[in-house]
Amino acid sequence: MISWNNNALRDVLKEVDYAEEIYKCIQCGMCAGSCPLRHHMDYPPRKIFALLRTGNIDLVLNSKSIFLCTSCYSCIVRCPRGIHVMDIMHGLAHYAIKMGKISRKNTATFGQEFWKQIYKRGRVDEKDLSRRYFFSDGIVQGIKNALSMADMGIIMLLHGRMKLLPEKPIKGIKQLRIMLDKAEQESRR
Amino acid sequence: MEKKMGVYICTGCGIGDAIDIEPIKDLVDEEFNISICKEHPFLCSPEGVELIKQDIDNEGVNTIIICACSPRVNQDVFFFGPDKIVERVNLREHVAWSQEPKDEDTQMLAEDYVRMGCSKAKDMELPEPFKAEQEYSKDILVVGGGLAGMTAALEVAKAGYKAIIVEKEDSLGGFLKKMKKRVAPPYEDLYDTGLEELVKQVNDNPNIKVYTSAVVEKTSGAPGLFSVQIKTNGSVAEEKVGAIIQATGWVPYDPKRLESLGYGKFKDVITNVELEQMASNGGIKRPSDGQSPKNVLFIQCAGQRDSEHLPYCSSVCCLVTLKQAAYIKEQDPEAVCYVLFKDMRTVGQAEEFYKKSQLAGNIFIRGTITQIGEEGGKLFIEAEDEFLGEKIRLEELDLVVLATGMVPSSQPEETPKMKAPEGAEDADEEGMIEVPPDSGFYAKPALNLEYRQGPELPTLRYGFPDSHFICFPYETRRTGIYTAGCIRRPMETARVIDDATGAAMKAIQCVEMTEKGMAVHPRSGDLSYPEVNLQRCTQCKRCTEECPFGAINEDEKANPLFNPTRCRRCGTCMGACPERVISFKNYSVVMIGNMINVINVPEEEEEKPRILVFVCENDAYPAIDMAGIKRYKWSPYVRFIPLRCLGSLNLVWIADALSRGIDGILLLGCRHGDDYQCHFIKGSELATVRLSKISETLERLALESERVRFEEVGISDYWRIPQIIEDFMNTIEEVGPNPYKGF
Amino acid sequence: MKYFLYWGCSLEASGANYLKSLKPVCELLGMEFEEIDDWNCCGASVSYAGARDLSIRVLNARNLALAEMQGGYDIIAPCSSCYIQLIRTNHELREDEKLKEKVNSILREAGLTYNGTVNVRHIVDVLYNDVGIDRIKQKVTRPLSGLKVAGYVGCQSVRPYGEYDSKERPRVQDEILKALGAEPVKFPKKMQCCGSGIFLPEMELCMGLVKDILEDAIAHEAKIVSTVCPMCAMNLELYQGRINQLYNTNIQIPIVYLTQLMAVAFGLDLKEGAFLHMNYIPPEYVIKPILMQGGDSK
Amino acid sequence: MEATNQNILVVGGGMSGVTAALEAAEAGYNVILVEKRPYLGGKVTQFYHYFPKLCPPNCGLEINFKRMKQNPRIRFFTMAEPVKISGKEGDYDVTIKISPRYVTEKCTCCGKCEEVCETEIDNPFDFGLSKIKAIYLPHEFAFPMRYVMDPSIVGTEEAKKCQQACPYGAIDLDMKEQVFDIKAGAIIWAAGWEPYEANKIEYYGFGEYKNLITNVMMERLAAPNGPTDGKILRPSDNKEVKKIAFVQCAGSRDENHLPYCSGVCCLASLKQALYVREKNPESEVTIFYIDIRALDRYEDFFTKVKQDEKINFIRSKIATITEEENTGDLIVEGEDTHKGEQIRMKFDMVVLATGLVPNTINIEAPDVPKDKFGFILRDDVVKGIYGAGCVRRPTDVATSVQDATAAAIKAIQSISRR
Repeated sequence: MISWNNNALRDVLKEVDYAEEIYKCIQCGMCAGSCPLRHHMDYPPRKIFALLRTGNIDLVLNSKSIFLCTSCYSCIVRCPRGIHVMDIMHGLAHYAIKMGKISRKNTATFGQEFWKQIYKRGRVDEKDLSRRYFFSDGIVQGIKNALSMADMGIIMLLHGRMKLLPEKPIKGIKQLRIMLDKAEQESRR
Repeated sequence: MEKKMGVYICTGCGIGDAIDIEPIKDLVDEEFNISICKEHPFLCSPEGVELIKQDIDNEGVNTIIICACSPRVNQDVFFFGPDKIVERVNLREHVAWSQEPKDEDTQMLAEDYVRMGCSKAKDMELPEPFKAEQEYSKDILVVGGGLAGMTAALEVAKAGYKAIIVEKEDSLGGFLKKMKKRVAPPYEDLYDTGLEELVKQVNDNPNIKVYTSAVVEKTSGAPGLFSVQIKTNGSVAEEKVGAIIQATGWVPYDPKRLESLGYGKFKDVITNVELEQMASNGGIKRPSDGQSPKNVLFIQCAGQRDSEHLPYCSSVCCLVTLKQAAYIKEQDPEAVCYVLFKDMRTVGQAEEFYKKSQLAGNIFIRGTITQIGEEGGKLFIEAEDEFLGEKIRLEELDLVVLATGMVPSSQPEETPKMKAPEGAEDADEEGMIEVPPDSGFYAKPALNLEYRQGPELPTLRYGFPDSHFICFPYETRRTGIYTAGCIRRPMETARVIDDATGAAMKAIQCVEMTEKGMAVHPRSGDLSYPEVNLQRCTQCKRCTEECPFGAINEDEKANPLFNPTRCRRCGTCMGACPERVISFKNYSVVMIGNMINVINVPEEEEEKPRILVFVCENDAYPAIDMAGIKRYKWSPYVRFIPLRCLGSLNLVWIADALSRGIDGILLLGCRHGDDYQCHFIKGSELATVRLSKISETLERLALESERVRFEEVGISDYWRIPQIIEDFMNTIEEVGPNPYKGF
Repeated sequence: MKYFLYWGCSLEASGANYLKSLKPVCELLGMEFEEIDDWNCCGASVSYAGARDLSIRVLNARNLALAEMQGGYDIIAPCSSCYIQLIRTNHELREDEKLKEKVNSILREAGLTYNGTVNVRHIVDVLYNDVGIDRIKQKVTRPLSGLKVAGYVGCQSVRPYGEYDSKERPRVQDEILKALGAEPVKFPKKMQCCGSGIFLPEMELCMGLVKDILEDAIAHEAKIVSTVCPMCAMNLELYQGRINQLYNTNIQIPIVYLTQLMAVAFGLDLKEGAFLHMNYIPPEYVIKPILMQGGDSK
Repeated sequence: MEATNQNILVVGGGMSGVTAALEAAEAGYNVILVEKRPYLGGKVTQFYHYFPKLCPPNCGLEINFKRMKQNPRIRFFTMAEPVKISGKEGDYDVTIKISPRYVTEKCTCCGKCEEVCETEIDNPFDFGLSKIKAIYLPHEFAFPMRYVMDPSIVGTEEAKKCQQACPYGAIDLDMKEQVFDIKAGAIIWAAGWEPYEANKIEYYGFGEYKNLITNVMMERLAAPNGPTDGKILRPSDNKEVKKIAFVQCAGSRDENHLPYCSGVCCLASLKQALYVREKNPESEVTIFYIDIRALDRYEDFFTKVKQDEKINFIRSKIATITEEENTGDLIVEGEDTHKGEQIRMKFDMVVLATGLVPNTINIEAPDVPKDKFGFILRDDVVKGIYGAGCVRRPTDVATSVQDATAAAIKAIQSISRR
């Protein structure tokens, strides 16, 4: 039995970009039908929206579906109501991380590390990114992770597809950070 | 009129290749004494037509028998003025294109068709339009002064005719008076009802007369000649009108029957009608404490789409709920509306309004309610949510609105009863049975027609006096009386306006045609009408009972009283009459009988059976034409006789034909039953009923019942024609030749 | 024909063979490139974990503003992820005046402003519409006759802003392949996502996607897969061994960039022009026999 | 043609146009009707049956044509369309263009020309599902009953051969396009609708898969005068269809295509489901839908169809359709939103329930209010030009006829106001 919680959605509407569009959803199922990882989701996107409307936010934030978006844009392109399904899923994942509800740790970590790279340098250093991603659980696990992927790394290296020199920050990194900080503040308005 | 007949035979389109013309010319002369008989290789060409015109001018020919293509084509080409009789003999589709050329049987077939055509032309008279002695009225009575009624009256008036509105309440407006706003195309917003402006327009229009607090007490007469008694404020006024529009609207479904949804049990469970009234009278408040509601639940299909209540969809309730949710948001932008629905039915451009309502933050839940209750002064419900696939519970509801449906004002609260016919199985202890909806005695009083078949319009299921026809939505079973608006079917206001406008069109068209003595749909323009020889009438009442349009009244001695302006000219009365006293100038029992009589019936030894096929000219006849166009082949032993409607089939023709030695009789008519296709409603059904009584005749003649058969043929069933004929031919072959041959 | 080439972060690393082959090919076709000075990352497809939408728009708006300031040529983004982030931002800033105002107020912190005058193009778009099939054909000296190629499009190069091609049934890449003399095969998974940015963290799930794509290509007789995105290329190529382990399959098909095939067809050196040696699964085994037919195997 | 502004011009000779013309003419007004096709009756001539009665459209058309044949107040032109309208209520000048038919009124429909003609063209009446001779009778019930020559053979030997074969001199190969002006006091625009182009819904692959058809094509498959003589066989191999799916809202209720609901597709699919069940008794039908929109008493029809256990309803907007190459079967995928499960089902044939696009006023003409989708609005401000039928809203036949009847009195008012 799902009980309605009328006010719980307020924060979501503030914290998740495009969240107001969930009201437009007619529950047709096109989003899930078009989603590459639909078979691995606990709730299809449209059901995420239906749950949001009930105000049962925790059910949604604990769902793994919100972390399984490959950003293929199919749902956005096809949604008959023009809902930014993908962006809402992204926004929910962002909000879940913020609320400490991380149902897919790897993806959350990888994404956060990715963003940190940008914030740090303005660009992403793939090598550094994977190192940080592998070692996000500490050194022991990191070595395990890295070893499990070592074959890949070696292949890449051998084929000249790994940049050896570390990426330097862009010249305007300071201003970029100011801008990103400001953007984040603005987002919360 | 002194007839001068001329027969013209076309030899084009393969006719000349299929048959010999000379023997036909001979028989025309010898058997019918028609001296003018000409052939032309291309009769529909200007030269061919000129040939005929010359005979008209020089020889005084006024009755023209065209032996060529189907009468369905070239009507304009072979039209020689309203004072000429034209009879068409179909030698193309029914002979040349469907039979073996130059075959003896084909020749006999063609000759019989020419004989039948000549005989028919001989018996036909030019119809003279009916003109009543009384003066015709072209005014239109509109019963009901709501949106539909006012619109109809205004449209009538704007077209230059006078309209009279009879409204039972003390002011115009109907349900519009209760409404706050209207939802309408282009569905971008809510719109004012426009009531005041509409009422003003009606009141200001010199062509419209309004009776309020008034009811129609009695309507007598017929189109063009109606006399209406209007009871108003204690007095009775009388108006003469030409046609009537019934726009008496709808009533809300009785919410007391919705106790399972909490109505009557919880104060804050109200109907959409009650909410609408609250909204237009100062604001929406919780009945229990007068507070403005914060959380409102709308329950869609409150009774609709439910076999226990209203099995149909009320079509407007989805839109109404969206509208009312907008009222609530307008009153309190923080309020939340929930809509529990089965299917959202915002068709057409109204989908936009649904989207708009979603965007306003209203929450739509697909599902079914399982429980409703009260807790701490607030309502709660439990439901199966089909989107979530789970049970849900909504609490803290201030107001629950039941989106109830529309019931036509014609639907009686309780089904009326009538005396059961003898032997009726479903009769109750008092010998009564329920009146069926398609009876004139079913609907609630509104028109009080002085009609033998009942005071009100027959209805379809659920009491809607709507048309049964898809192509002819204004068709009713009482000529000159049209319905408009929600009495026909539940519809939104925009459609009501369109519908009433269309009804206005039909009404003025009816008065115009009636004045000219013409029939209205479906034999539009027909000038013939039934005439009765009362001296020979036995008062058997069959004609008055069977007329599908209630056109015939009865006097106290049960003599039929014909109302030609109510008549649709189907000839059902003619078919019903055992005394053969009803006839049209150009269509009669004798005329068809004589056509049967001229068919050459060969001796038994010749082994050439003869089958007579009575064909509905509206559907089966075109189907046979199409079969010909497709060059399908069928037996040369059949002879088609088109009838206006199988309802005009008189059993005497069957008896006559059989006693002449004709081996079998086939009837091709429209589908009957629930989805009947007969343009005259009951024609094909009546034909089958009559056929069931033919056994007596057959017994008397000691003939097999297989010799007579009815087949349903739709217009698109042309591909079945050869098979139907072949099957019947096989049956007749099994039964053997008619022993009456040669008598 | 002067453009900004915005190659992004991957094309210097995992997608290096893309950039390396693209440059000589485009040069041969008469295109001139300039780099956007001090460009930053587009945010790709996983930044949402750390940032809101506005931050990502700002990231891209900075690049657009820099390009506008630097001459305003059309920006070519060979990486589909870069492409979609840039074109999306551009699209939204052009459509939504309020957003533009907001973003500009942030850009102003760095003395920048963006007026919406720059166009963002995918390399495929430019090759097809600016260069044109005829010109490409003219440059072909070693037609890839009989080479059955699965032209894999994936997602972000056409969805949802790829107005140069159909969003659901794209054909432009195949047209270019045809111009090279190759035979593009029809395979329904042409548009199925490879897992994109979350491949690494969701490897087990995404390997299934890649397996489906590659099996589909192979079932439709493709001998090689061509891509126009470094992410697609890596996901399709690098994990074939693991997929075979996991699913007990035997998939092995070379994955190349469209530009590599162009380099081959244009007669450039297989190593120094097409950089085929940088691919993990050697495409030479498939390509060389084709070239031998034409009497050329340099 | 008398130049009088007492005429009502009706544009479109489908159900709405024919009705509007008849209603006005029978009330005593002169009507000129122009129809783009070579025959009257419009789209419904191609339909097998109407819902909910499952009766043939020709039945009503026959009555209407009969009314027309004997009514001297109506003049009609086929292969004709307006190209320009100017003026105002009560006084319009309209330029009409008539395309050459190459067959004159002398045609008796004897069929000799067709016998000698060898060239075949895609049969427009069957939406290209069949071929027809390049000189042809559009269909058995065509009114006027007259042949028409496809312009593609004009100027060829083939055309001359046809001409020589005609015993009645009815073929005129020198026929030219005619343009002339008429006057009218009011105009009824009843140009009907076109099916939404299914190939625009790219994720379904219409045009690519043979066994993926549209609902209008389904009407032809079911019609006895259709390409399969009324048998429901699938196009790829003429196999009897046993497992069939209907995909509702194929383009409708979709902001990427037609944001509005097309109003009739649910009912059309319910009807077509019955076609299949009746003609192929072993068949199984699945209807994929979002909401079933069977308004008012049409609910009874829905109830009736639901009773057939072999007709399944699955709530899902189908996301993709792919073809199984060796069999031509189609695989549909989507989410069953009732059960919350991903579905993947195989069918012999799939029908896209495509929507209605209005043939709105698209020529130089005085301004007429329209909504944002191009549907013509009827308000009391702009008078003189009135939309009727599906140019006003996507709707069923009965409502179109009602609406056309209403348009007729509006037009009459425009004339009598003068």
